[in-house]
Amino acid sequence: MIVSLDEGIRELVRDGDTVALEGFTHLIPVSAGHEIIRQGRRDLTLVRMTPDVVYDQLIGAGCARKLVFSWGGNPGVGSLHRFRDAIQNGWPVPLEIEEHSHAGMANRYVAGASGLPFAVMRGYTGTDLVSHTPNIATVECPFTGERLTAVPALNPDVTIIHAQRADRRGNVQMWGITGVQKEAVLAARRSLVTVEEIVDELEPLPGQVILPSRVVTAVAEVPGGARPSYAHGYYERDNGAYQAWDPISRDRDSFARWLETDVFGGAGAAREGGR
Amino acid sequence: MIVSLDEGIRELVRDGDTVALEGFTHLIPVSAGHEIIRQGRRDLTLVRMTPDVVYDQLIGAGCARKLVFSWGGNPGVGSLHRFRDAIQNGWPVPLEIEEHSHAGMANRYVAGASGLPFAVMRGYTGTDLVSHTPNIATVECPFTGERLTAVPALNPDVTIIHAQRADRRGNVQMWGITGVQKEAVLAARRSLVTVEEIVDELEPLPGQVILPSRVVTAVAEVPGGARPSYAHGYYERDNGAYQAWDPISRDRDSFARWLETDVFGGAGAAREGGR
Amino acid sequence: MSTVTDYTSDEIMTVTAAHALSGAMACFVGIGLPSTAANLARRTHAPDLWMIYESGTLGAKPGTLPLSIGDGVLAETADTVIPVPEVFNYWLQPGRIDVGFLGAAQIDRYANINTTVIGDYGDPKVRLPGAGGAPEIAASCREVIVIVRQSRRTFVESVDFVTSVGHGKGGTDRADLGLRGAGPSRVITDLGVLEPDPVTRELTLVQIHPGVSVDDARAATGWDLAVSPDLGRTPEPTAEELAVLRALTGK
Amino acid sequence: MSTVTDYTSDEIMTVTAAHALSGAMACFVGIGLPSTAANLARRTHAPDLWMIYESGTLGAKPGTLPLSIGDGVLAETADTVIPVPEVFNYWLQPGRIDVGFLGAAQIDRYANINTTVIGDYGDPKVRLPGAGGAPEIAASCREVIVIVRQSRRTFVESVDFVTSVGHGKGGTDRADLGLRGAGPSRVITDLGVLEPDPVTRELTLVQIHPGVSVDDARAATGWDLAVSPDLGRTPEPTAEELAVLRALTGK
Repeated sequence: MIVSLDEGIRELVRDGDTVALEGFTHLIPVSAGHEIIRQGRRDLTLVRMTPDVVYDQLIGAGCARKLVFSWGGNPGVGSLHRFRDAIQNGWPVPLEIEEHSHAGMANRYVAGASGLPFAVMRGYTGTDLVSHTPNIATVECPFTGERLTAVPALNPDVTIIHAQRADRRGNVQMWGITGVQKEAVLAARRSLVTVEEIVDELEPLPGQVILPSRVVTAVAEVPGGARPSYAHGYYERDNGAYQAWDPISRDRDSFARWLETDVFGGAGAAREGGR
Repeated sequence: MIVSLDEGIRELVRDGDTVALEGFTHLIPVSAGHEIIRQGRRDLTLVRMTPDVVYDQLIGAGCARKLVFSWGGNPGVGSLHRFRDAIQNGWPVPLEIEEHSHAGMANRYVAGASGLPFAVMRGYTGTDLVSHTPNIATVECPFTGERLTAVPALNPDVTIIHAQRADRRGNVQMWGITGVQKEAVLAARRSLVTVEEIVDELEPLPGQVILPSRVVTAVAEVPGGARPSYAHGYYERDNGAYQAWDPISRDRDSFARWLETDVFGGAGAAREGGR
Repeated sequence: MSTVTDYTSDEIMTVTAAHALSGAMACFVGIGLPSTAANLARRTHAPDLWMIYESGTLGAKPGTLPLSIGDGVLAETADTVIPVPEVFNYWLQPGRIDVGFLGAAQIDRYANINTTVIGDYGDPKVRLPGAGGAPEIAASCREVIVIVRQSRRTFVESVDFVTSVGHGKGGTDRADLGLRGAGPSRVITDLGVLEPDPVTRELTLVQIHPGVSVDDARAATGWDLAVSPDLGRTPEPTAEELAVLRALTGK
Repeated sequence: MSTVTDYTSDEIMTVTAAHALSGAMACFVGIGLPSTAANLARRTHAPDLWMIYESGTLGAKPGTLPLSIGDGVLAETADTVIPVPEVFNYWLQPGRIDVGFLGAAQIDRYANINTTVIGDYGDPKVRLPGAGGAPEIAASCREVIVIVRQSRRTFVESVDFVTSVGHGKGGTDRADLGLRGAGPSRVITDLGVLEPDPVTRELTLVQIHPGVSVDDARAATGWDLAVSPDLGRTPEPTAEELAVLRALTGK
């Protein structure tokens, strides 16, 4: 239940898996993403509503075969250059994409969490997403005859999130903006939660979301594990790091140097609880 | 926005309306139900997952033409005798029923809150509810071909709930067991919330559900408005009152006397903020 | 552990039902006998039992027996309280619950359950509370345990209304309907324990309580009751179990 | 109120967009120009403006301009924070939002918006971030306001990818698709304001900013731009508006 980060990734993430590292600006599981890079996972189908810098890094490091997403960018800064390089030039490996809207992705997780094969929504109608994304369909209301949009459930092999706290039994507590993380964990076959700290008792807090331990496969204590994003109540977003990512990621060589020093270098791994 | 209880019922509940007074053991809007009786509303379609004593009272008083529900009883005590008398003997007026499961009703509210005409679920399969309740249908997953159950959205004309607090702008705060109340309010065309107290500022609390004022039509301050059910943080459930209801409700005459003294009598109305 | 012989038939039924729960099972609990049995189990041999009530309390650890599924003590002691739609959609429907505990007003030989109406639906002899969470608990929990007092009024050849599907018309009927949980695995009564036959799914008496005869059970059953050749005898409740149970119920 | 003439074209665009918001409107806000304009409006003439960010913060009242849709200041100042699925299912989809604010990488004469890709989808010239919340914001808000800098690269005859539907192919096309919101009611640029023709739904220049000519607007539009016979002139921003705006943006 309580594991080290490298053990958690080794046990739960396998080559070829569909993996969702979710987070909505807040609580992004960055250290877990770096550990996936360090362990050299390949052929992953990465899933996330808002792939940002850590997904750019995973893609640039060659971990991903496919990306399922609804908005990919460096929030407040601009584009993801490793992502662009992968889909425009196939570097370092070709990247297949499957593209949705936020509403569609959120509903796909909800369906996955609910044990249903699909979700019904109003969306996508008239957009070019319909012709470019195969798994958008229509369904007719059996009562009104109205035609609505259907999207298939998302059930990742493993969902990874970062939260503020867990107790020793593996119950997880997060608060602030909690995005789609609950649904992403409930929809997954396995789940890994990195946390700022493991405590004896979870003190109830306004706005908290609790994930009972029985839907959490493993918890790893990784203080700072969401940096450079933020952890409400623990540390602020490092906006400078997001800006600094832009020049690093524009160039393959500077990206390679960054990988070498910040991910594979001893300091980075030690800081993040990886090998 | 802030109204008296009698004004709220007069303005928001009309003869023939579909009305949901929701609550799940906790926070049942009993005083609002009594005010509906006092104002003599007729031909209501009453909706609730768990109709209990206050629905027995509304039915016995002749307010309802139809009941849409999933479990009707006096929790921990037994049957609802006014409800039984209405459907078995048509007294005081015939009562049509439409019967669902909890899962079905909850999903109907969710669809209503979501602006969808129906919800998809796994449920009802193989039960006799399917042949006795007309609005249960099947829908086929456009991706897997699997057949699932569909239920139509519930969109009450008015939903009435009881909550612990509201602020002066009409934002509502409740906590403890909050049941299906959020969805019932979001699904309704109009809504009335009775509260224990109106405060200047809503202090954030663990487990709170906030209903922003823009989805609340009116708020009435009715301290004790959930009695004999309970309001977490304010008062306990009066289990004796539920037990006392059983003999009162078994007999039409004793029920009529109860109506006269406890609902129409000056003391009851004054206590409950009614006319 | 000392055993005692001075107990009621409801008490041995409840103790036997509590024995069906173990470890850290997730148990969907209804009020009445199921709640009493689950709380007894949690206080005796199954301290990690994880109880979920349909009001939205996950992992409730009530210090006293709740009188309703929405008592404040459930919210105060729960790991978390969730909205009712999530109980059904995020927890029950995906098959996360190990055991569902159900009662019955009528039950038939394939463990189909009626809690809706006695007599004709349109012109009922007795109107009962209705379905509540039962149809989907019966459908989606990994297994279902039924607790019900045994009599010819309750154990009927054919239920007047199928509120919750047990094993349908027997055999593979349940799976053919697409239901994903295994359905009723045990029916625990004040006389003994019945289990579905592995093939036909017909309820079979597999165990009787002390002092009860097979003829007693047959006399309380509205169909020709099948009896296991390996009929067992329920062990007496222990003094500790009875003490804890009586402290819970206040009897 | 004194007016000033020393401002940038982005500033008058933002002030003009802020003017489009009033009262206690519910406004679905994206990061960048929309968020700046909405926060400016809330700090000037529309203090009751109710802002919803797609991260789940309802009624956010940030003291500083958030850098992302998920900044902590949004959660701290919100009336409530809800899960992302509820943002889309309980708030946007049922039509509870008055105004959606969208940007664009390309926009066509019927206000259809592209934020997905420049060039061919399978072999893109420039890969953009993608849809995010925009398709459903464009579909379900009661009206949509687009804020975008005007140039021939952006204002194109035909968008390379319809990420969000404006008025489709014009006329009643939008309603025929079953979309329930009214769609883009205004496109606010650094040169002026365009509105759809009431019948054809073709974007028509209805207002130009001080110092901008109709020829400037035509030169920045990739189709033969329709111009209203009642062409208006945007008022100069007030000194107070500019002061508040510059305090917000730190410029």
